[in-house]
Amino acid sequence: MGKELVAMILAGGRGSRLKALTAKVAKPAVHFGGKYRIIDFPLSNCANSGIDVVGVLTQYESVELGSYVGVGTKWGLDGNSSAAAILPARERDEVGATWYAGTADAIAQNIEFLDAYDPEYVLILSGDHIYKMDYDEMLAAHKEKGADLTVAVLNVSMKEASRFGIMNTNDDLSIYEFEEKPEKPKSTLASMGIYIFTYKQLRKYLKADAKKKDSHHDFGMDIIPAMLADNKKLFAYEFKGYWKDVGTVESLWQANMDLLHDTELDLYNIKKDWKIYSEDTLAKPQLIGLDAKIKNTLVTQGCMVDGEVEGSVLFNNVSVGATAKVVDSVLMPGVLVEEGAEVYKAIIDENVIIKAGQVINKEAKEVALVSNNDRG
Amino acid sequence: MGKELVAMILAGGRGSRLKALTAKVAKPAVHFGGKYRIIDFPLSNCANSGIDVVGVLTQYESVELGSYVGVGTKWGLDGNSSAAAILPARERDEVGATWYAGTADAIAQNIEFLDAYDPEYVLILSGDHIYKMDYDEMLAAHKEKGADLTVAVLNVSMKEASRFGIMNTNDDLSIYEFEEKPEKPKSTLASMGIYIFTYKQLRKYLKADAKKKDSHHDFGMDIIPAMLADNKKLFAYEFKGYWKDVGTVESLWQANMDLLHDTELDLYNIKKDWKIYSEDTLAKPQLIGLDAKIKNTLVTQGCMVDGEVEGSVLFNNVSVGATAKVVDSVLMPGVLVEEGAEVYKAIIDENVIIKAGQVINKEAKEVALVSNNDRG
Amino acid sequence: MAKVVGLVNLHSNVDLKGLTERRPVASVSFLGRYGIIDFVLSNFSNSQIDNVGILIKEKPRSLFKHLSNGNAWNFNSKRGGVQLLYDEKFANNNMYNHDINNILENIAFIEKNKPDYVVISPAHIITTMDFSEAIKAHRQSGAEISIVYKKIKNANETFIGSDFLKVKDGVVQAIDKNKGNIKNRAISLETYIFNTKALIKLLKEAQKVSTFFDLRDILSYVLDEKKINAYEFKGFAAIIDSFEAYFKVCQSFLNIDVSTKVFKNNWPIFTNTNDTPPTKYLKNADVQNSFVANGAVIDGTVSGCIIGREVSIGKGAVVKNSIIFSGAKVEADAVLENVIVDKDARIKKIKELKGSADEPLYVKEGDVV
Amino acid sequence: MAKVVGLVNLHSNVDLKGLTERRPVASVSFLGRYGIIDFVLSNFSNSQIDNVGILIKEKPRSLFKHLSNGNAWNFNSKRGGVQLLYDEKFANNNMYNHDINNILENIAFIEKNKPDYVVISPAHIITTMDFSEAIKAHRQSGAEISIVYKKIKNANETFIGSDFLKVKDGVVQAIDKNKGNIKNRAISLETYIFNTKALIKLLKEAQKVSTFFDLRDILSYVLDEKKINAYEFKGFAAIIDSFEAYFKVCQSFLNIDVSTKVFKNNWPIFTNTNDTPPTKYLKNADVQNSFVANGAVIDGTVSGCIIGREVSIGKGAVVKNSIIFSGAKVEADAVLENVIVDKDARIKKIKELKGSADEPLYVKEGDVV
Repeated sequence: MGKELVAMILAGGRGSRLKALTAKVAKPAVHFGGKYRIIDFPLSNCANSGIDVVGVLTQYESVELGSYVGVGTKWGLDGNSSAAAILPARERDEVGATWYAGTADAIAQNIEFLDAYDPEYVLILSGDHIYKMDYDEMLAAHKEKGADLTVAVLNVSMKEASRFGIMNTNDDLSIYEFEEKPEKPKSTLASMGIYIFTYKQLRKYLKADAKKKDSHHDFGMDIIPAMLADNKKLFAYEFKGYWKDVGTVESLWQANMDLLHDTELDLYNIKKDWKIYSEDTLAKPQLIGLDAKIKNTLVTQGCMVDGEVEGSVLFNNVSVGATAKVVDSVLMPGVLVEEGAEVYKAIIDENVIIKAGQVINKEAKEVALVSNNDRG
Repeated sequence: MGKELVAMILAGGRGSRLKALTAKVAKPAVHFGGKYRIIDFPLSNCANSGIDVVGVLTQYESVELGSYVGVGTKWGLDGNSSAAAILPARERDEVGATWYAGTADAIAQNIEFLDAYDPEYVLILSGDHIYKMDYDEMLAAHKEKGADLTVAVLNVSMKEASRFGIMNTNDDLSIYEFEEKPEKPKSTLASMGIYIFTYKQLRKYLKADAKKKDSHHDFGMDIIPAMLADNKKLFAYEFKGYWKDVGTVESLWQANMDLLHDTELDLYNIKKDWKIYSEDTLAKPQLIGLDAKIKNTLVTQGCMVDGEVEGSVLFNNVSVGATAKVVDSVLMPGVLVEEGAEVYKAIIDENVIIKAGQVINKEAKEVALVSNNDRG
Repeated sequence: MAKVVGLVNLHSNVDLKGLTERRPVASVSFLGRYGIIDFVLSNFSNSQIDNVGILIKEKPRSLFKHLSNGNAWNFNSKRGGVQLLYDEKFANNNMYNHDINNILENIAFIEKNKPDYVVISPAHIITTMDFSEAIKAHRQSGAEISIVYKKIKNANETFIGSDFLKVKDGVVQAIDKNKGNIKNRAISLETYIFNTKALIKLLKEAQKVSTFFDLRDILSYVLDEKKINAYEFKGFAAIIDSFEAYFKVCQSFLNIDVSTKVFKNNWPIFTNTNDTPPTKYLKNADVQNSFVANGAVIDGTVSGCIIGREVSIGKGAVVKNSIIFSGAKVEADAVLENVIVDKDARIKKIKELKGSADEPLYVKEGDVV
Repeated sequence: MAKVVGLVNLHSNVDLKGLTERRPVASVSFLGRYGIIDFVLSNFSNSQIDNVGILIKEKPRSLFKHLSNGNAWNFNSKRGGVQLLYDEKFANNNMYNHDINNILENIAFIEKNKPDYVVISPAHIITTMDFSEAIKAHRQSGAEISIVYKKIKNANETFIGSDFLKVKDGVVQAIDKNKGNIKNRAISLETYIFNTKALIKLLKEAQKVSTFFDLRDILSYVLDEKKINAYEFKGFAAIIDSFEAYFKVCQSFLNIDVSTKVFKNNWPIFTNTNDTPPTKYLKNADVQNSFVANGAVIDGTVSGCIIGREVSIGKGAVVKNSIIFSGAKVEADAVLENVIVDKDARIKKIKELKGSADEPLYVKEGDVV
C-alpha cells in the first residue's frame, strides 16, 4: 500500500553566505526565532499538512542536524506509520561512495527510498526557508489541474523579480517558460523552490538526467527545462503569506526581526492551529531582574535579563547584565552580555561573551556578526 | 561536566563477504537470531553496561541502519542525558567532503563529537560481533591498571590463532607486542577489536596518525604499534564467553545455529538480566498449523508454520507451508516456503519465495545463500 | 477533515470470573500478546483518530501500566494521545458509576478538543472497524446520532444480553435486549457516533430523566423523538461478555479464516513492546494448531492452545485446548486440557487439570498448583 | 550498583484551598512551567533511580495527564519508568487511604523489581536532593531505616506540623511534631530510606498495631526498638503545606540566591514539553523582578510576579506580586496585587484585585472576573 505523498527536504547545503554561523552546523540547523531552528518550519509545515513521511537529505555537517531531526518525535513524525528519515550521502554497492552533486542528483540517489513508499506524489522542499504553508492545499491544486509538476510561487515586486527564478505562466497558471534571474522579467511569479511532482514523472526525469554528462543535476536548471521542452503539464501555485529564504546573515537577521512585527508570521496561534514545533530545553523560566527594561522583544526560557533590551530576539540561556543595552539584535543560545556592554543591530553567535563595557556596532548601518568561529 | 565514557561503534563497512545479504544494507543492520539485527548486540551491551552515549559511525548504506538506530529508543538511549548519535561520513567546513578511510580515521573525523562530551575514556566497538559483554568490568580493569589502552582478547586455540590479531603479553597481561595473523603465534590471546582508550592518549595518537601519509589509519595496523613503540601502557583484558565475528555467510549461519545450542549465548535470561533489545514488529503471534512439526528451532512473531522445521531460525513473517521441510536453515523476514518445498543448511534472504516442490541444497555440504539481490 | 474524539467505554458490566478479579476486561490478555483494549485503540489509531479518552470504570491500575506508553498505539503525540478519564467520585458507587457520569465529570476533555464528532466504542467487543467510514455514513445520513450494528445469524448463541435494533430505511425504530430466542438479529455493537453538541445535550437530558441512566438507557429513551441512524458494520465482531465467551473467542482465532479477517496488513493491531526473544522449540516439542507469543520455551506437546509471552512448557507436558498467560510455567509431565492459566502461575508436574470446552478450568495469577 | 526503587508519597494532608480543589498538590503549577511533582521526580531521575512508583492518594486525573509521558523525566524506559500506584479500595475512605495501605496494595511493584533499597519521598517538599548520597550514608550507617532531616533556624515560621527529630550520634532518638514554638529544629523531610526487607516487615507490623497507622505513625512507634539512622540534608528545602506557604515559596524564588540554589546545571528539573513560542514583550511592556514562562504576550506592567505559559497581560494592566497560571488573561488596564490567578481565568479590565502578602486573593480556574 503506497503513501499518497512523501516529502523530501533538501538540507545538505553548506550555507556559506551565513559565514561563521554555519562553520559547525548545516544551515537548516541554524537557530532562529528565539527557540527554533530553521528546519522546524518545513518539518512543522509537513506535520501540520498531514504529511507523515519526510526524508531529510544531508551532507554538510550532518551530525548535529541528524541528531536534531532524530526520528521526528519533535514533530509527531515518530508513529508506526510515519517516519522522518535522515538520508545522508553514502556509499552504496553498485555506485560506490558518492556525494550529492545537485538538488536533482540528491533526490535521484534516493529513488530506492521513494520506491519503498511507492508514493503518487513527491513534495520537494528546502530546509532553509521560513514560512507557514499548507502543502495539502497545494497538493489539491496539483491534483485538480492533473499536473506533472506544480511549482509554488510568490508574487514579488518587479524590482525583486530579477533576483529569483521566474515562472512565466498563462492565464490558467500553466507554466510555459522558466527564467533564472532574468534581467527583464516578464512575470513576477518567483519560484519558492517548493515542488510537487507526480512521482512517475519525477522518477523518469531524474533517471534521464542522471545519465546526462553536461547536466548540473539541478531542478531549476535541468529538470524543469527538460519537462517544459517535452510539453509536460507544469503549473504555478501561488502562495500568499510570509516567506523568506534565510540564506544570508542580513536575511537571517531580517527574518528574526520580522517575528516581532510581521502579522503573517505569527507564532502565537491567533489565526489558526499551525504550531511550529521545536525542541524543548530543560532551562528554567526566564528570570527578569529588578533593573530590566524589555520592549518589542522575544525572550525564551533560561534567559536572565537585567538590562535594557529592545527590538531583539533572545535565545535559550542568554544573559543580559544590569545596565547592558541590546538593540535590534539577535542573541543566539548561551550569549552573555556583561554589565554595561552595548549591542546594536547584530547577530551574536552561540556562547559568545560580550565583555563589560564592550560596544558592538554602535553606528548600526550593516548587520554585524560576532562569533567564536572563524569563517570567510 | 564530562561523561566518564563514550562508546563509538564502527558500523560503516561494506561487509562484502556477506555477499547478497549486504547488497542493500550495512552489515550491522543484517538480521540475526530470529528478531534481532547484528548491531543490537553491541548497542544492548552498551545499555546494559550503563553506557549512555553511543556514537554509531556509518558510511555504507547508512539509511536503513541510521533509521534503525534512530535516537536509540529501542535500547533506552533516548533520555535527556543519553544519546545514540549517527555519525555519517560528511562534508565539513575546513576539510570538505571526506569519506572514512580506516577505523582510526573514522574516529579521528569525529574528534569534535567526542570533545563535546569531554570523556575520560572512549570505548571502540565493532557493529558486527555477536556476544554479551559487560564493558563496565573491562573499564574497571582499565582503570585499575592505569592503562592507556585496554584491548579485549579472547583465548582461542593455537590452531585458530593465526587467523587473528594476536596480543603477546607479560604475566600481568601488559602487552609487549601485537602481531596481525602471525604464522607462528606466540600467544593465543586474539584481539576482539574492542578497545578502551584513555581519551587524552587516543586523541593525541589520532591527531598524529592523521598527519602520516603512509598510514592505513587503522587501529590494529597503526595506532597500537605506535603506542607500543612509545612504551605506552597497553593491557589485554580477557573476555570469557561466546563471541563471534559474523563477517561471512558461513559464520553468520553458524552464529544463528549457536543460538539453538550454545549455553553461553543464551537469550532467555536464565543467568542474569542482560536482555538484547531490538525492534518490535506489529505482527500477530506465530500461528502453528495442524500439520506442523517444529524442533530445535527459534520461531518469532508473525510466522505461520504448517510444515516440518528442525534446527532452524525463523524470522518475522516467515511462512512454511504444509509438507514443506526446513532443516538447519536461517529464514530471513518475509520468506515463504511453499508447500512441499525443502530447504537444507541455507540462509534464505528477505522476502524470497521458495516455490512449491523446489529443493534447496539437499546435499547440505556448504551453507547455501538464496537471495533476490545479486552481488559478487 | 472533520475533527473527531474517540472514547473507549469501559463502563460495561462484563465479568470474566477470575480473569477480572483484579483487572478490568480491557486489560485481560488476548492471544498471548495483546490486551483486549488494544483492538479498539488500534481501530481508533488506524482510523486516524488521534484524540482518545478512556472511560475507566474501575480497577485502573493495570490500565495505567498497559497504557503508560500511549505511543504504542501510534497516536500522534503532537495532535493528541491517550487520556485516562476516571470518575473517582463514583468509583465505589455502582449505581452512579456509569458512562454518562464519567463523560460529564471529564467533559473538559471534549470541550478542549472541540471535535465535530465523538465516537464511543467499548473494548470488550473485538472488531477491526474503520471508524472513518462509519463517520462518513453518519454525516451523510444527516442524523445527529448513529448506532453501529451487525447482522448476525447466531443471536441465540452470542451477544445474549446485548441490545438489538429494529432498523427501517437505515433508521433505528426500536432498541431491545437480545434474549437469545431468535437467531437473526441486528445486534448493537455499542459503538455510537454523535455530533458533539447532540451528545452533550443528550447527556444533560439523561441526567434530568434519571441520574442512574447510562448511555444505553438514554438512547432507548429518546428513540421516539430523535432520528437515530443505524450503520451496518459488515466485518468481524465478537463479544467477550463472559468467562466462557472469552475462552471461545480466543479459541476461534485458531481458525485461520477468523484470524485472517482480523489480522490484515493494512490494519495493524498495536500493543506494547516487551523485548522478548523468539520462541524456542526444544527437541521434544510437538506443537500444532496454536498461537504462540514470543519468548516461550516449549519442550512438550501443545495443541489447540494460545501460549503467552515467556511461557515455559516442560518436557513430557501435554497441553490441549488451553490458554496459558504470559510468564506461566507448565512443568514437565503435567497434563492440561481446557484450562486457562493466568499470569505467572506454575503447574507442577504431578497435576492433571481438565476442564471442559464449555466450562474451562481457571488457575489464578501467580498460583502454584 | 545497588538496586533502588523510588516511591513518591502523595499521601499527605496538604490542602492549598482552591488550588487543590480539583487536583492534588503534586500537579499544582509551580514557577509557571513545572508541576510541583517535577522536583521529586527529577531528583529520582538525576540520582539514577529509574524505577519510580507514585503513591496516589486522590484526584488522579490531573496526574494521569501530567505523567502520561513518563519519559519527560528521563527515566530509562528499558530499566524502569514511572508507575502510578493507586488504592482504589480506600480512595473514598480517608482513614484507610494512607501510604501503608497503598504500598501493601501495590506490593507487587516492589516485589517485581527486587530492590535493595526503597526511597520514599513526598512531592510537596521542594528539594534538589541527591538520593544516591543519602543511600550511601544509609548503607554506611548499618541501619535498616534512615530518615532525612534538615536543620532549620526558622521552625517557628515554616514546617509547622511537620515532624522534627532528636538526633544523637546520627541516630534518631525521638520524633515529635513541630509546633512552631522553637526556632532551631531538625525537621524531617518525610524522606525515608529502607532496606527493602525492613520496609515490608515494618508495614506488616504497622497493620498489626493499627490499620489506621501511616508511615509517620509507625516510625514513631518503632523508634524505641529499632535503630533509625538520621541523615542530614544540607541543601535547599521548602515545604508547601498551605495556600499561603505556596505563595511565599513561589515568591522566594524571585530571590536569585534561592533560584540559583535550585536550578543547577548538573541537576536539571525535567517537565513536559509544551511547544510554546518564546514570550513576546510588546512596546508597552514594563517587566521587572519576575519569572516568565514561554508563550506569554506582555504589554503591561509586571513586577514581583510569576507568569505562566501563554499568559496574556494587556496594555495598561498593572500586575504586582502575583502568580498568574498558564493560559490566564489579564486584560488591558486591570490592576492586580497579591493575587493567584488559576489556569485559563480571565481578568477583565474593569477589575482591581488586591490581596495581601499574607492572604493573597485567589481566582479559580477558568473564572471570568
